[in-house]
Amino acid sequence: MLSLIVFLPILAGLVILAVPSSQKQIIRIVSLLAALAQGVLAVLIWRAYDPSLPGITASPGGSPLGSFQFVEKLPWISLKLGGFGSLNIEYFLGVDGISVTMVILTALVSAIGVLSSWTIQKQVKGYFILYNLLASAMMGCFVALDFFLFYVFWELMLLPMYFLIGIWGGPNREYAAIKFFLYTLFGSVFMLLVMIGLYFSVIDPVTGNHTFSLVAMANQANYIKSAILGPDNVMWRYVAFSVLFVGFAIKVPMFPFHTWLPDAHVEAPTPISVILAGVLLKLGTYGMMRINFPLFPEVFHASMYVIGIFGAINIIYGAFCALAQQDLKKMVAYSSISHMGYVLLGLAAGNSEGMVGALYQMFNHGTITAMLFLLVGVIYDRAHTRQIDKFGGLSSYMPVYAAIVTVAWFASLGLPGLSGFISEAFVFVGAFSSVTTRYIAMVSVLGIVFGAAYLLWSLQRMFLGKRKPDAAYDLEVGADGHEHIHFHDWKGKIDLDARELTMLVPLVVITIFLGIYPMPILGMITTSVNRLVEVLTPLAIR
Amino acid sequence: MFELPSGAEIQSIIATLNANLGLFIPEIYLSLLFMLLIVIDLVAKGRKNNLLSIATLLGLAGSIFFIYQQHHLPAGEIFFGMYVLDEFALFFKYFFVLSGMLAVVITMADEQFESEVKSMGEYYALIIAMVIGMIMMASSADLMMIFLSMELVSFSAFILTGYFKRNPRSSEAALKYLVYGAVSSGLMVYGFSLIYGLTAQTNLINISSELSLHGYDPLLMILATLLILAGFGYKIGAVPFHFWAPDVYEGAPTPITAYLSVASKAAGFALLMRFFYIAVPHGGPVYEDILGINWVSLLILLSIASMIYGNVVALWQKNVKRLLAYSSIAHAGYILLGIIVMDAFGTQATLFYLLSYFIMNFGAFYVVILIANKTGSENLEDYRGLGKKMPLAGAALTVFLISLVGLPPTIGFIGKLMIFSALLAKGSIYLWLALIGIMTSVISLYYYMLIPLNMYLRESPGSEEKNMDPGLIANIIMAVMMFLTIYFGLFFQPLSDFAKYSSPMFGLKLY
Amino acid sequence: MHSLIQLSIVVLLLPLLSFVILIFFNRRLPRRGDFIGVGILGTAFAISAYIFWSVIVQTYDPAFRVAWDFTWIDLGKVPGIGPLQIKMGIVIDNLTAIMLAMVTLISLLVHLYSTGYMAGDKNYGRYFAFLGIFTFSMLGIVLSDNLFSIYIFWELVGLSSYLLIGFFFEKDSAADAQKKAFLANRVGDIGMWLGILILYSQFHTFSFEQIYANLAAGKFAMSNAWLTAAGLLLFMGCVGKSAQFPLHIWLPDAMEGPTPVSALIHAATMVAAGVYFVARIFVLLTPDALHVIAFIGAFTAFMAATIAITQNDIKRVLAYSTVSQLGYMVLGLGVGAYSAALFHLVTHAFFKACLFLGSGAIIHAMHHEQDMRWMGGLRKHMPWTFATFTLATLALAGLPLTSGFMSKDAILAGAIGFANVEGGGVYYLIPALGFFSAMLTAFYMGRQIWLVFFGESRTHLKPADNHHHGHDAHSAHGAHDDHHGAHEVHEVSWNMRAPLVILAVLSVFIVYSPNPLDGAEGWFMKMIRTPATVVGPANHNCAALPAQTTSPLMAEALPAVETHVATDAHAVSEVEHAAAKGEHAFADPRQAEIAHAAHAAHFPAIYISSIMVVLGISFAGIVFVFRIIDPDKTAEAIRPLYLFSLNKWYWDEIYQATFIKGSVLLSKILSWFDTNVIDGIVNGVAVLVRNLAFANNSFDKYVVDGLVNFTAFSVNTTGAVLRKLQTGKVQTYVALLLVVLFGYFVFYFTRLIY
Amino acid sequence: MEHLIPIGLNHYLTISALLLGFGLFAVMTRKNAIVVLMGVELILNAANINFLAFSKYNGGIGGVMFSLFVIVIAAAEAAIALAIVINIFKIFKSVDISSVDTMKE
Repeated sequence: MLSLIVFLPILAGLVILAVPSSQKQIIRIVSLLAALAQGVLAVLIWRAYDPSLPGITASPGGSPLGSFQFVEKLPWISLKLGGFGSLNIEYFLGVDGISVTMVILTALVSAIGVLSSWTIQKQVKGYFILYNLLASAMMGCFVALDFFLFYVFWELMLLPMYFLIGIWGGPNREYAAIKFFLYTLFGSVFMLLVMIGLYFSVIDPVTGNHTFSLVAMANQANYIKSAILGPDNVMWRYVAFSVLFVGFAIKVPMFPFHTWLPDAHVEAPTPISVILAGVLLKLGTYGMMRINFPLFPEVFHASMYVIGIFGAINIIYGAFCALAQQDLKKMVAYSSISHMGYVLLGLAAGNSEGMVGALYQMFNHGTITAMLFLLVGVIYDRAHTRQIDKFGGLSSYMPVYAAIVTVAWFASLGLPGLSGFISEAFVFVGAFSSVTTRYIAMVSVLGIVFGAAYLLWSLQRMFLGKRKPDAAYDLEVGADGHEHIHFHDWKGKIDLDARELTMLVPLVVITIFLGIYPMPILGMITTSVNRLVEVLTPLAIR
Repeated sequence: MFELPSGAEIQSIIATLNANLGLFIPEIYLSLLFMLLIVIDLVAKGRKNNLLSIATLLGLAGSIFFIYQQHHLPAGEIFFGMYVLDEFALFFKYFFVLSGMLAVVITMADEQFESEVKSMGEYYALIIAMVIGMIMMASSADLMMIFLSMELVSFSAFILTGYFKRNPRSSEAALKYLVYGAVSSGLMVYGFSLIYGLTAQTNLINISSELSLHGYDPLLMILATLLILAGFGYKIGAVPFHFWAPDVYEGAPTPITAYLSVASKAAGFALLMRFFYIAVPHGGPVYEDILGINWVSLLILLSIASMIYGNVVALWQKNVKRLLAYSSIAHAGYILLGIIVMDAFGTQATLFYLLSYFIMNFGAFYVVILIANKTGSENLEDYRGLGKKMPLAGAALTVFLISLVGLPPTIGFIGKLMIFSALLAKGSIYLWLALIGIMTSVISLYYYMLIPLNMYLRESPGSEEKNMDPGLIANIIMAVMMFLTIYFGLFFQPLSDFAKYSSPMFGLKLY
Repeated sequence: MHSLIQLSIVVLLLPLLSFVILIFFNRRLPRRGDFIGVGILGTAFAISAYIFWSVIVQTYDPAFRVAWDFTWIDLGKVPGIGPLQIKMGIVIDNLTAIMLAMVTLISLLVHLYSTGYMAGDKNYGRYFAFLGIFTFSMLGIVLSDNLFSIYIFWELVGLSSYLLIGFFFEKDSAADAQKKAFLANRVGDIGMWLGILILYSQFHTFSFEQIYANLAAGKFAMSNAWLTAAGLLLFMGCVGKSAQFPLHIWLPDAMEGPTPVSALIHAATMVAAGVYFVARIFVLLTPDALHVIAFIGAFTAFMAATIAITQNDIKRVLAYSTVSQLGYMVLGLGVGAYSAALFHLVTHAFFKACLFLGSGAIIHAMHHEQDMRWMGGLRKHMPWTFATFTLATLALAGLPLTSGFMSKDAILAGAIGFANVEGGGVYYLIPALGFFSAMLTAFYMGRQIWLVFFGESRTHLKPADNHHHGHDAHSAHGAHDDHHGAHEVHEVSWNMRAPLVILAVLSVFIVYSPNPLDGAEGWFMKMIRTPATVVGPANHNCAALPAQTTSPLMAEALPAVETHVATDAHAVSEVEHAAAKGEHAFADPRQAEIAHAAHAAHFPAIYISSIMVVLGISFAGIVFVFRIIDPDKTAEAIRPLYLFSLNKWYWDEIYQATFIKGSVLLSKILSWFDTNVIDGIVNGVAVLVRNLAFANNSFDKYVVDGLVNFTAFSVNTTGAVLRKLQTGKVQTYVALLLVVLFGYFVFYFTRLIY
Repeated sequence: MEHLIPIGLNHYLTISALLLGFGLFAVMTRKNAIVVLMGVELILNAANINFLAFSKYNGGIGGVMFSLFVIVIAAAEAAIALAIVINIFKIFKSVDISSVDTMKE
């Protein structure tokens, strides 16, 4: 099941490989079908998932497999190493409450991404092959339970992303692409060292060999005391934790490692921005929840304060930078920096409310930011500019668009009744309840105001008031005597057309529904998160 | 003063030789192939047909059979300790024969030869000669044998480098290669002579036992080690013995560049490992600390210097061949990491890395040649927009390059993984080395990605619509190599097991 | 589930239904579906009227309370806490019932009124949809039984007020105002949110009942300072919503919205929600917190009154009077006159709504002329409006026989009593400010009445330059607006008149109390009793009878004692009632004292306030009617003061200069920092490298652009330096080789020797 | 002739060291490619002298054998070298080894 959902896009990519590149429509449809199939599988998984099973094992002596679901565990590679028993790498997939949420999100966002890729005209074949490769890699990251496998998927994402930004991107795309590549690789290579170090420090209780299994690694009882990352080797454990954290923080992205994000977003084509903000950023925080924290619980417990401070910086700093942007897309990019700050803050809280909030925020940010970038793309397609000052009074002329924008914007600023609010609220509840991050939370609350500030301001400048003299569109009085606008060289519908609606409406519905009744998602994640919190609390406190 | 041997002794000597000849069949076969090729050339009057190349391919392929025969033979020395036969040697025999075949294949693809040279006569013969030399390098256990085989390789390499006689760069490369090679091998021989003076032995195993038995002057020993290292280092092209490499790689015919950068480098490593693992005494109570540490620290310096220098300078290259030359210097540094570890795992990692380097580097050079055939240039600027014109070539080159960077799911990643695992398996003492390796590999990403960047992200200046299809066979070969790069990146068990099987050396007391 | 609960849920959801129908289908419906909005609200009002009837009239019980809740979010078994659920729920008690009726009634009236006022607007349907969602959220605030849901609906009313203020979004002023309103409210909300967090972090629940029970049981682990802080932070929510100082600035600008909206949201209901919320959390406010609240209320009342004097826009005068009246309510809560404050809330809701609708009628008739200077003489043209407007004005000014008189008087009495109990001194400032503002209120309302209704029409005096003042309000009306000077002013139609009448009627004393002088005899103040504090003597200096207060049962037990006292309290005469009120059992002796003193100060309060009101009105008469003092000359005479008041104490300017400019500047700085420092190490370095001599320009510029950070820079420079070693001369190579060998040899040699 | 010191191992070693030095010096400084190659020969011969001296000193035949092979190799090397140098002369019209530096950096 999981293998299928992971490798479906790659299969689609192979099919596309066979299609002649002139048959653009067929190519699109093939990948759309793959994405839809993925979505169906995701729904099946969601229905079949048993929310009562926590996943990782909390206490020493727990089952070495944990209680993951849809587990697929095949021996992949078992090498004889000179001197060192054997190197066992397993093809080990499985989901718990934390990853199943992300699986659903990934399926959703990549399906929508395919739809929004419909307008891509340049080298369609190559585009969709890379796109499908990317989709598979992302999905793989979320379901892999073997560190080696995870790392393979993790690195596999970089190359398609590099090309997708670099070939189909904006004017300054080469710079953005190579910057993204170098940044993220820089983060992940150190992960490689930590991975090896962990491998030599952990023993699989069943086979007695060293193992890459994250489940075994998450159980402190499996560590060799004197090994390089064993309990005795405190310094190296701290180093490893920090290195891993930086690796993931670059993906998040966390201040001060965030500068690749605005460039990447501004240059990337709309669907790629959607994927990037919707799923890729989540991989950073997901990695923290899956690998970074449970493997080094005591280090995490010692550094909650630092993480919280960085989260606060992200929230406030991102909000302020967004406030200053003239480019709408850049503003949205900074806003997602700010929103990922909430995730960091919630994780730093280290208690259930905070972690649930963080995970839920990951999901909601995925859907909401996807919506934001799609909307930016809509206006960019028409006006060929994203300068906020080039617009004004749009809501008179594009009512549907304006309505959806309003929903998305308010969802992004955390309005109650929309999903973003609940996650942010839980993040704050958790962060405030934990003594460590209480004061940090009190500071970060300012983020709510500034978030509202930049969003409302941009909303006013673009949609309210009247047309600005130097606006990117003209007014003309239509047959019915009302004023209409028309964009230069835009033949399509002025307001949203059917394709754009099919992309946006589901997201709007999800946002509203999850804002009113969050249990469909929360119900799945709570058990696992509670267990995670148990694992993270040192035995002394537990 | 030396009394002549008696008849009985001569009898026994001849008997031993006859007995040992059986263990020498592949080399003999290859030598016969060498002469055969010359004869064929004389017969064919250097007409430009593929007869020679096909013959070479088949001949080399045939040799694999004889090498395979040797698996069941017991490891041991022959010719009075001049020469050994063990799994380690067998590994390199396969390695060199295969690289010889690939060199031939690449040569067949390279159209520069039509324009540059009239007759391919001795070209293939020399490739065979190099194969023989390298095989002997990998399996020689005596200083004299080492020297002879090295010179055999070097001389063939000199000629092959200068094979484009009317091409100034080729000739210049040959000259530089010659002078530099001659000097460093001269220094090496001088080092040999010092060791001979210290131990009165030329056989590695005896040298080792002599050294650990009686003492020696550490100063003299380090001098000898340095001089010998000059010789080996020049073969593996590690900093600071690398200076010849960029110029030679740039000037030489591309197939030869690939051949040198993979095969003769590997031969150098084989020699290095055998010499230092066997000749230098380990674990001896007294000398462990003096010599054992010294040469390891020397190698550490070499590897750090190579990794940093190679990657950093490569950032500035505009010529793809030269860029790959610097990258090969950097890779020498990575391979040295595996040797430094000094245990079975390290050896296994080194051998595996050599295998991965074999596939990806030959692949890269092959694509470079195919592109040069069409564009007639190896400059980065001329790679613009090639991604659309030669889709398969572009994709293949990209795969080889990310494999050279060491990104999954390619074989290069596994190679790096095993090297770093070997380092970390030692605990935290070599962690800093691993860190340097990691950092430099990040740097390397940048210049490797310059090539796909030019191929895909930029439009070609002139939109001349000439046929860019490299042809069916070339495509197939590219596809196969690309597939192997990825396949072995995911299922590397067979290669790794083979490397493990080949790690033991005859007379090795290290592990 | 109690039947009342079911009914209240229906009431809650009906407006939402109207929103959903109208937002999607209004263009397909006849008359843009306004009848749906009115009809649904009518139903809602009918049901809540029934609830009111059964709660207040039938079961005449101060302690009446039914609650119901359901699990909204289940966090499972949380480590360290155990099973944790977040519940949503509904509570109905007297206060709720009254608010329910009030909100639905006013909303219904405004719906009805709007059918006339907004007729012909191009977004007519959307307007009613927004009214629907507002009513829904407001009812949500009224009904919810926990802090979390209150916060949710709190923000939702903020949203609907945002949408309605900016209803004429083509007007930049409207767009600015809506943003300002939302942000000011957000500031208040984060305070409220932090307060909620403090309480949650202690008890892991949002429910009022459990929080109070825990507090009463003394389970609050943090220091009392934190508790006070919690109270004040929660109060910040009220500061934002009820436009108290220092967040009052948004309310006057909110008048950019349609006038009925101002009546509904920014006069009657939403702004009062802040007061309602403080009443809900009254029991956890520590005395210190209460003091702060009292002062803020008093100051707001005074400041707004002074500003209202000089405003010329008819709606702005009312807006500031609203702020001032809200100040009264907050003051009342601060001084512990709980029921009085809520009483004033209700009375004010009716007469202020009436005033706004009246002014709306005037503006409508004047074709969106809002400046009082160009009005006048409307008495003859609009008799209905005149009558109702005057009545409501009297109520606002607080003349006897009006509802406003009773409630305001009760608050002021409480203030005096409070000052007495707290030992005078600075505390007398509070009643003093209260009384002075009463006078100012009378004065500016008198001024307004005169300017609008009496004298001769001054429309022709209006200079042309600020002609457009009210013009572009309605794009729809803009068409026939240009020649309004000659246009005949006419009375508004019935659907706008009826609400005025109803509201005016509701401003008469008899509705609330048989005795025009004492609201305390009315059903309202009998039904709404000051609840027992849960933070009382435990941390109050005059700690008496701790045993009583520490038991959580106290809050329940006391009203029980209460009931029989209350039920026969109609008959008993004033004095006995005083006795009854004296032993009106309070958990907290402080509350008891204040209530007692307040009762004692009842008549003095009446006297003083009446005097003040008379003074105010007569002064207005002197100035504007008989022109004994020329207002303009006086304005000139005290110009600084006049300007100070006219410019609203310069609050907007101050905030503009400090916070807004500040944060925009900061954002500019930070984003500069982001592009030039953090990321700009990239570009700056790139330039640097380009200029470095050794870097010949031929190399691929992306080497430079690719430098992601300083390491990359050093990497490249080292590369640039190292590659110089590759001279191309083989002899150099040999030399270098030997240098290296010899160097290491020497190094080793020295190491060997030492 | 007893006043002469008997020639010992060290004398030979000194000679060979000097030869090595001269050889390296020639390789590094001479412009003419031919002379450079002669320098290389010097280096090899220095090694030869060592081998012979040690062989004599230690007794045993290995050193002698080695030096013989070195001589042979040197001859072969000279042949190849001369061929290449002639080619260089054909192309660059000079045998100035320091002028052959078209490829650098």
